[in-house]
Amino acid sequence: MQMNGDQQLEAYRRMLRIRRFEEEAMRQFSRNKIPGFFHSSVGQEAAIVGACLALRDDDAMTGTHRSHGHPIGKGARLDALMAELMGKQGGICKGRGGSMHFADNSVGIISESGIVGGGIPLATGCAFSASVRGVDQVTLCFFGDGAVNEGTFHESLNMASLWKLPAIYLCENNGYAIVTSVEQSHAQPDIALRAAGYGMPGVTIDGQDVTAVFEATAQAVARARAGEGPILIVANTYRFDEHNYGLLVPGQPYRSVAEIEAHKRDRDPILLYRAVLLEEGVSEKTLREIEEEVTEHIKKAVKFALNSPMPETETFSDYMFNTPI
Amino acid sequence: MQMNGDQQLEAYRRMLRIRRFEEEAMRQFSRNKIPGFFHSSVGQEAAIVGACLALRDDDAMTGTHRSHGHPIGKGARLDALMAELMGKQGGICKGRGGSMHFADNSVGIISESGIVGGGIPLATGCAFSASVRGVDQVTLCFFGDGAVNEGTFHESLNMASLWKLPAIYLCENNGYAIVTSVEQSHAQPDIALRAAGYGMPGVTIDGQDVTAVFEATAQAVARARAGEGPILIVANTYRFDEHNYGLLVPGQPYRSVAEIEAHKRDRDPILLYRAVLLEEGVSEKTLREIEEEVTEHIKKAVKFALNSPMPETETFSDYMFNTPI
Amino acid sequence: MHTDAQKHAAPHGTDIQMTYVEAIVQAQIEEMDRDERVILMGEDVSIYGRGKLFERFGKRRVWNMPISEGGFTGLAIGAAISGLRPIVDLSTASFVYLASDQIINQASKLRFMTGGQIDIPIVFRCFMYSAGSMAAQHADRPYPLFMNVPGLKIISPTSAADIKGLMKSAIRDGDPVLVFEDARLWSLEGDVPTDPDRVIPIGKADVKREGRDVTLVAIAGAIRPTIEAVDALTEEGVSVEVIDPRTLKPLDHEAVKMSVAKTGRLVIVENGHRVCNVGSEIAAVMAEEAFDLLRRPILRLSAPDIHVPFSPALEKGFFPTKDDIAAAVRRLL
Amino acid sequence: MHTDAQKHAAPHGTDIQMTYVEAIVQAQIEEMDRDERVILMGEDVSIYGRGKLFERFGKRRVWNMPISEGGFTGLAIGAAISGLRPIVDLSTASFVYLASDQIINQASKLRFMTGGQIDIPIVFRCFMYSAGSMAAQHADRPYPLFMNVPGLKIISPTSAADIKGLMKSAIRDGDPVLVFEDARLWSLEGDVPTDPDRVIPIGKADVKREGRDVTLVAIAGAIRPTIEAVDALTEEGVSVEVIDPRTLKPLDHEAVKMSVAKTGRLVIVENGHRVCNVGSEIAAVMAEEAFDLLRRPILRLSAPDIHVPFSPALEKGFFPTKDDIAAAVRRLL
Ligand SMILES: Cc1ncc(C[n+]2csc(CCOP(=O)(O)OP(=O)(O)O)c2C)c(N)n1
Ligand SMILES: Cc1ncc(C[n+]2csc(CCOP(=O)(O)OP(=O)(O)O)c2C)c(N)n1
Ligand SMILES: [Mg+2]
Ligand SMILES: [Mg+2]
Repeated sequence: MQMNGDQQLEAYRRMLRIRRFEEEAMRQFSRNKIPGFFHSSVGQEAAIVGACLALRDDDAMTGTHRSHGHPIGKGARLDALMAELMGKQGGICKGRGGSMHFADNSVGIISESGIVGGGIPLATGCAFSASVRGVDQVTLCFFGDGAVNEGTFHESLNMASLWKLPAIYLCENNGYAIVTSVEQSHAQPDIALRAAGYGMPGVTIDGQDVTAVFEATAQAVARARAGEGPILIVANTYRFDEHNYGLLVPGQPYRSVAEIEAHKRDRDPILLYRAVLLEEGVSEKTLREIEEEVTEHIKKAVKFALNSPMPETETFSDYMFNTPI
Repeated sequence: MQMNGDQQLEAYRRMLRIRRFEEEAMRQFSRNKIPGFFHSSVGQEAAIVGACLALRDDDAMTGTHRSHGHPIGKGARLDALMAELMGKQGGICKGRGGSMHFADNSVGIISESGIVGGGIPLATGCAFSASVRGVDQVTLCFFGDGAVNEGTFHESLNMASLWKLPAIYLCENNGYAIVTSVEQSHAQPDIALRAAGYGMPGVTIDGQDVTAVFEATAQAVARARAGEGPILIVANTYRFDEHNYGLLVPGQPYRSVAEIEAHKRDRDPILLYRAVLLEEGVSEKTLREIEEEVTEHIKKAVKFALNSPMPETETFSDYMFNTPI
Repeated sequence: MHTDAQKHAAPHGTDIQMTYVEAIVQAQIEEMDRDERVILMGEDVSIYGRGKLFERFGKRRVWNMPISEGGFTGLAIGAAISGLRPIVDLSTASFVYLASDQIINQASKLRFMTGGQIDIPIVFRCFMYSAGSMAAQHADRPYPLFMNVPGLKIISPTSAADIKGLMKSAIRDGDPVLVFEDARLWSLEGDVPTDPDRVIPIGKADVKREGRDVTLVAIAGAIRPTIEAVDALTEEGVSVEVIDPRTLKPLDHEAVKMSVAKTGRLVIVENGHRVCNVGSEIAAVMAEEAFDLLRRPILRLSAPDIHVPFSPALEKGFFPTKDDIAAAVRRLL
Repeated sequence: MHTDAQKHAAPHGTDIQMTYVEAIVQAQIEEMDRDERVILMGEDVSIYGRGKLFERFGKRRVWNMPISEGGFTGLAIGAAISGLRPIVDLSTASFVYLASDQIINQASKLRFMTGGQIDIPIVFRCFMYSAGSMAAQHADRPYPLFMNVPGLKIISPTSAADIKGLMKSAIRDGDPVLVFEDARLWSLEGDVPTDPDRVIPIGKADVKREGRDVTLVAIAGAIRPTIEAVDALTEEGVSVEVIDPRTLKPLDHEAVKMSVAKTGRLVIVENGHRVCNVGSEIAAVMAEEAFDLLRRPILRLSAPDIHVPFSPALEKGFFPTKDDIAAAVRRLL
């Protein structure tokens, strides 16, 4: 299962959207236009986009506290996302969710959880629902390496495999949970090996290679859609920014500047893929056009967001209930 | 590591103590002398006693809701246990804990948890404490096959293996959690395979063979005491009685009468071991003496329990606090 | 007692006698008949209600779960967001803590946090033991903990008819509803409407006895000793009004106020532990909003701030008894 | 500001200025110095308090945990039963639900359930965000949930001196103690005794302002707008007495009663959600035990029964403000 030409360009476009969205949002954050915690997905674009592109539009998804990339990867409109970051009424969650909870249901996202590991059972339930209702929807569940140690991971993967649910568990393994490395927190740092305990396949892939991510996920999706059950995909990736914007880590550095620089230089998923596309004969002009288009898109999103009004104080209880008493 | 002659007789004695204790207690239960839930360990004596005998007296332990066998296996006095079942002030927990929470701290039990899976982190913490304090105590952690699916199992085994804690995880796999079989609830019914996900060894043994259980546990204890870390031992066993005394299961039986009868006939750990001892040259007379001694012991325990007073109403708040405010 | 066949045969609009626990099962049968999106999940639920639901709906609608309370609660929430309407059986209320992160951080919050993009129609059932020596790890009555959480509705009805009607409302509701059943009520018999469309709205209290002298609010299982006490008091010539909130969240404070307007005296009885329980909330609201109606202090009876003991000797007087309740009422006269 | 060296050099019996968060760290340093059984565990705690504890005590005393809140809380409880005295850092209070089964079913119950055979000397710390757009999954103030649980002690001090003295008491206590820190107080500066033996007993309220007209009970972070409101009211000639319980469980009801005996008027302010919170409990106890002292209804201010919104525009007026508090006091005059 390989990407066709359109998909390849779309992969490039969406990775770039994530990158530029984050960069612009961090700029807005530093200007105090965005409050709260801010976790950037920069560096992890390929793991996100490769997986999302392997889905159908009507497939479902859950994300994490590092939540900006997921909806963009799935194809969400950027304006409502940027407005959400600013806490505006025009935000995708009407300003109620914010940075860590960037769910766009119109592209199939049922939630992004600020609670680490909290979304894994929800994704499993979404796949369970598809299975019970007899529809062929697949659910893609993102989580980080740190989340693997939560009980929800264990309980969910067992149920998914037991009932052969159409779920793809995609671990964005960026090597760290805040300042704690995988080696310092996982007795078995080879996370894919955990799958065997649930009788399901587990694979490790290069998460900086959008093609590899797409292909592994597409295969998993086909398998899941055919009723053959879930899979655990560990995409090795790297976060280029600090855990959250502005975090100052005292004491001994938990990762070296050299390590970070090497990743930025040699393992930038966007630079890597740009080179691949050129190699495969895509013209520099085509790529430039995409780049400009993305820049435009982001500009518009920021404008929309800045112009969107703040929620009215009287509306503070809106959206609590479907069935108010 | 093999049992010596004394240990062999002690193994027989303790298994028999559990069996006769349970039988007598069920009699008392049916006479309304014992309230609450009652989970019998009959059939699972070898898995308990084999493991306990591999410990030193000052080693620690945690048990489960099926809690009567564990303290007896570790050498606890029966009178205070029987009194506890009856809710008496002379009970090991002063009548506050009862059947599911049969902890005798004097033999190293830090708790038996009525919450399935709840004791696994506690045992891990006990091993953690030994490790931090630099003492060579080992902790044995009992739990059932059903508990394996709780998040606490996952989180605990990871930490234990990560820090090479002196903990032995002993799964009494009796094939069922109430009416749900391992096959119906575990995506990977071979529970020992889960250990690999935590980078620790996992073994499956015949839990009806007290010698096999002792040897596997003794090896694990030596390893743990030497600082080489934890292990997961899955002891395949069988519960002869219903999940809890008096439980009526409607609808289709979840296990057949034939299955139960076959286990009672061919896989009774006490009958099996009696035959082994005779074969190895222990005299019928020696075994008879043990049997009579156990019968006496139980009789005395019942007498003690029946004569022990109920707690005084005014004492209802006793034992809540070490440091009352 | 009627047979199952008779119960089903009964024409709409009539009543039939059944126990509280039969009424819960009946409510689920009717709602599962009505709406195929309603499914049941929990540990060993295939044998629940004497296996009736499993027999009728089979394993695509009735799911035995692994012992993974946190996980399967989250799974059910995900399913609720995605087109199903799960009833999650959490069994003993003491196990609810294992699912509390999912109930609170996800179920109660996600509709709000997504700006209304999703709905979470889900019911969480659990039962509270407060008798029979279940000991502290199986005898929790943790409804007060969930009272403080926005976004949840909580019911704890006390009669067969009420549990049927409110359980049906809970299943039809578009938001998370917690059902706390007092196991002491399971065997209670009562007349129950057979009409499958008779529901009781969430949020409405019921006056279980009318009276003039004192208002007694009884929460959940405390209704049993309360009614006994009221019977005794009536013989003494004391007229007590008994209010059963039925729904704990949101509480029907107006019903209590109306009664206090008449009596000026209020006693609240519950089996929850004393601190920050439903009685605290009712008393606090009355001390603010009905202060001028009150002629005497508000009295609260509850379990003490001590864990539930195993020993029957200690358990016996642990929860408010008929005598405790009668004495409290007399103190206010 | 003093340097660390100066703080340590200060002779016993004197005070020194530090922030609330520095005082917490200082309390832990002193207690970990005093008793080597005291250890600290939690996620990324090596960087907590600017890494001070990790630098001083190293990795055998300061443990970075995997993201396994339920598991490591249970691990700490097991360690507490077996000779250590852990301080468990649960970080944001919204994560406490993941550990609640272990805190409630094990830590709060096991001493009682074993008939006193074991002790569980353990401290659970967490902090509550109620500003800064953390959104609902990071802005819980769940102390009311734990109020209902027997066997737990709960503190939520509001000044640097109080957190130091009470944190030390918590660490020395032989039972489980929960510490709910309001993150809004972290930056607050105050004089703090340097004497490592100065502790503040659990269970004693503090009168933060003396007054005659109205009693204001302020819980946790609500102290800040409360003091602002009182300053404004004082200028208007209204004399307000401010009581800070400091310990939430057990509550010091006597202190409130003494004040109400003087003022006859009571307002309770907190940032917890409205239903079944600490204010409910205090109001209920007063409506029972101080009814005859009360001249006016008891007023409660709190967060509404709605989740905390992300948007700064909505978050701004979400918690009781200075103006809300002043207005409530005026209503009672
Ligand atoms: C239940 C819970 N525990 C702790 C946190 C605090 N926290 C936020 S992100 C994070 C690290 C997560 O690591 P990982 O899963 O690897 O994701 P990454 O941040 O690397 O993308 C932690 C501990 C949380 N949000 N939820
Ligand atoms: C957290 C929790 N969930 C559910 C229960 C109810 N329960 C009691 S025993 C049991 C089955 C346990 O099965 P297993 O671990 O295999 O132990 P066994 O009973 O077979 O010895 C269940 C579900 C419980 N006590 N605690
Ligand atoms: Mg990570
Ligand atoms: Mg079992």
